[in-house]
Amino acid sequence: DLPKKSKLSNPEISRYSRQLILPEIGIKGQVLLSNTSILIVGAGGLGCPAAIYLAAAGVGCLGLVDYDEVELSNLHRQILHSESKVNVKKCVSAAQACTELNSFVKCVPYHLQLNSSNALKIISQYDIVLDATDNVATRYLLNDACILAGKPLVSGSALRFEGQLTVYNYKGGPCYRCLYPKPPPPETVTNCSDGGVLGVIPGIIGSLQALEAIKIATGNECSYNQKLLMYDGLEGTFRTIRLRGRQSTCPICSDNPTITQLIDYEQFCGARASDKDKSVTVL
Amino acid sequence: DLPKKSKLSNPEISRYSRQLILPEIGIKGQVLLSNTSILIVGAGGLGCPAAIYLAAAGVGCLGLVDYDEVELSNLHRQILHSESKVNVKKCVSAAQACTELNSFVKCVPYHLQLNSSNALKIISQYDIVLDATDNVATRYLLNDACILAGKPLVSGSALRFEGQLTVYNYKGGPCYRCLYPKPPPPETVTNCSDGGVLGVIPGIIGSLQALEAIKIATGNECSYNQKLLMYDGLEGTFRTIRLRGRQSTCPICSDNPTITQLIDYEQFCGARASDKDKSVTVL
Amino acid sequence: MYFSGGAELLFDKKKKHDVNLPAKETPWTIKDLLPWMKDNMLKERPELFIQGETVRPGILVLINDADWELMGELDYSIQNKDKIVFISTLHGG
Amino acid sequence: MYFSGGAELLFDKKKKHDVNLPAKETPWTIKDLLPWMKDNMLKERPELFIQGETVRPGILVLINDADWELMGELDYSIQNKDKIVFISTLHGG
Ligand SMILES: [Zn+2]
Ligand SMILES: [Zn+2]
Repeated sequence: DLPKKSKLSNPEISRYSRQLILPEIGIKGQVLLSNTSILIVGAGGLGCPAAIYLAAAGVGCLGLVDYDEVELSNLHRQILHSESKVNVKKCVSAAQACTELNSFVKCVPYHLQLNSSNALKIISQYDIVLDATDNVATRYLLNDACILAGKPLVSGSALRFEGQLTVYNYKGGPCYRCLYPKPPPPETVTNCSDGGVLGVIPGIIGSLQALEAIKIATGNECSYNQKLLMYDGLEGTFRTIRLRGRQSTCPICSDNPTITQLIDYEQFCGARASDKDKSVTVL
Repeated sequence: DLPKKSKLSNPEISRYSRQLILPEIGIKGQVLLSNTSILIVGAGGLGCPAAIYLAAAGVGCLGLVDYDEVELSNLHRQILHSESKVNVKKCVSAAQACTELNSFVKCVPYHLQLNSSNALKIISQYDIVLDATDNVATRYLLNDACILAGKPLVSGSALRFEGQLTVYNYKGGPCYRCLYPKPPPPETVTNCSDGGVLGVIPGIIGSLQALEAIKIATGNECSYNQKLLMYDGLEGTFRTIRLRGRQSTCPICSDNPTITQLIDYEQFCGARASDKDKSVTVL
Repeated sequence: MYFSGGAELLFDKKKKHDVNLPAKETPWTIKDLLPWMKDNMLKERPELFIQGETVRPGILVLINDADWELMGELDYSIQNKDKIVFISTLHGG
Repeated sequence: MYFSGGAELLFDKKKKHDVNLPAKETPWTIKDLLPWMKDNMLKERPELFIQGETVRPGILVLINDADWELMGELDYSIQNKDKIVFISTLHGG
């Protein structure tokens, strides 16, 4: 746990001066940010821009979860890593880049695969969670863990030229299971390895995730609660969709949940919690 | 001038594999990218994300113009620099970060203020120009130089929680002067030093500038030709505006231009080509 | 009609489709629309789009930029010029 | 009516304004609207918004998401429910 601050030091005031003069942030918002812990799950295409902009903005603590190591084929979109970091743990590489930009931020790398035994323990130490993962099983796991731990989940995803963004479990809004009670058939799920992705698309979505987290942390209204942003980078269209509210039938976030602890998500989804299994995919 | 490539090496194929499988890019698009030179004017809040995503995507040559040195108060938004780079030339710091990510890209730093005597010589060596500057005088200069040199200009801007994006001088579309024949009164111009800016806002706009440049370079349609994207990050709204076409009365891009060489832009705008002069500003 | 997130790959890889539904005595509902799409628009592997009488898990249906859950889901009566969107949820990062 | 890019700072710092124009014998044009805004909405320093009979350089007027140049500029006749936006161009980075 971070020791709570109540004011900013002179070096902080000078560093953050350009955002301190924004009335929507101000000293109060900056102090709130510096007392906020944010967990980013996935230090890849979405996690890299989200992490660096949250570090730049001055959050107190940034947790970075990734079990993977940097590969050359990541560098077209995972901009916190570099050629000299190939084979280095992604969480360590990203944490180092964030610390180099802003040493006021406490960066905590977690070199592990988030699973049903470790998720709650980690998540409960943070105020806001960012879903920057790349597979369905981990998305259900993160959703359920955020419901059980009572944390808002800023969820982003990207594929090809498209991106999506929503905030789950915030101020009475829906959760991932409210929208998707059943997992998609594994043969309909396309990951970035198979479907491809233009690197800057997760760059845009990850940056938007950072912005939503900053707005939540500073007491501003968040824009995508019970709303979904659909972005098509090829057409240059941004569409905001009104989503259903929290569902009374939801197995995890309703008043009478049937799921009260984390389950086996790979079994539930019939798919591995990784984007690396090259199963036959179509969509 | 870059030696023109006609195919990709094996390390390039492996590095860009995730975007090569996109039908809109493919080997053909990647070869086009690697033969494209892009000039980014301004290595600040917009230029940093634009540069790193263009480097990641594999453009052939990336020119980076900035006369300034890194300051601590830049680091809340200029994410290619770092604490150890304070006082280093921004163009050098950004070029170094891009080279570390992708050594296939030839990065050329220009430590100078773009002006009427040097602009055409530099711009004529590039295929696409990104306006990532922070002041009105340089925006008019860049516009005029791109018209005279016949280059598309991907223009981004950001202030407070808002951003704007347009492509000028492309496929018969308008130029900056078609939209804004007269410069704004200096007392109505707010820069980031005075008005403030949340760091991730130029992050989003700069990333979108990189995407437009990639689409132009790869022969895909660009989305903001004769259109303006208005982004409000506080409200989470993206609005696309249809703009006027090229104006027959435009002093620089019409068939009978009255301006045929670069002028004195500080005098034309009544303002310095820098965001550092702390004149009284209101809007 | 508009497809995105990959759902367009089942429909000639085209995102935008202008569709004129044939005249019918009772109003067209989404419940009627889905089998009609299966017969008239889907060329192959309909199970990747429709399962039973509804869309497969992981596809979200939007009616005029609102989640169909807000509009009555399968029972929604389609109006002239309605914009119906089928998006496949993305999971990559 | 909607203000952005900083133009809202002259109008009570509010971006969105619902405006009912008083009845008038001839149709309201933008040319009529600007002086009406100056008298009824602008509290101070009108020269930062209006110069002569038009908006000051650096403000773009949009009518239903289109540049007013496409709509007839000052001569455009305002319709009921038109969405008129005044944006101040941003120059920062
Ligand atoms: Zn739920
Ligand atoms: Zn022009």
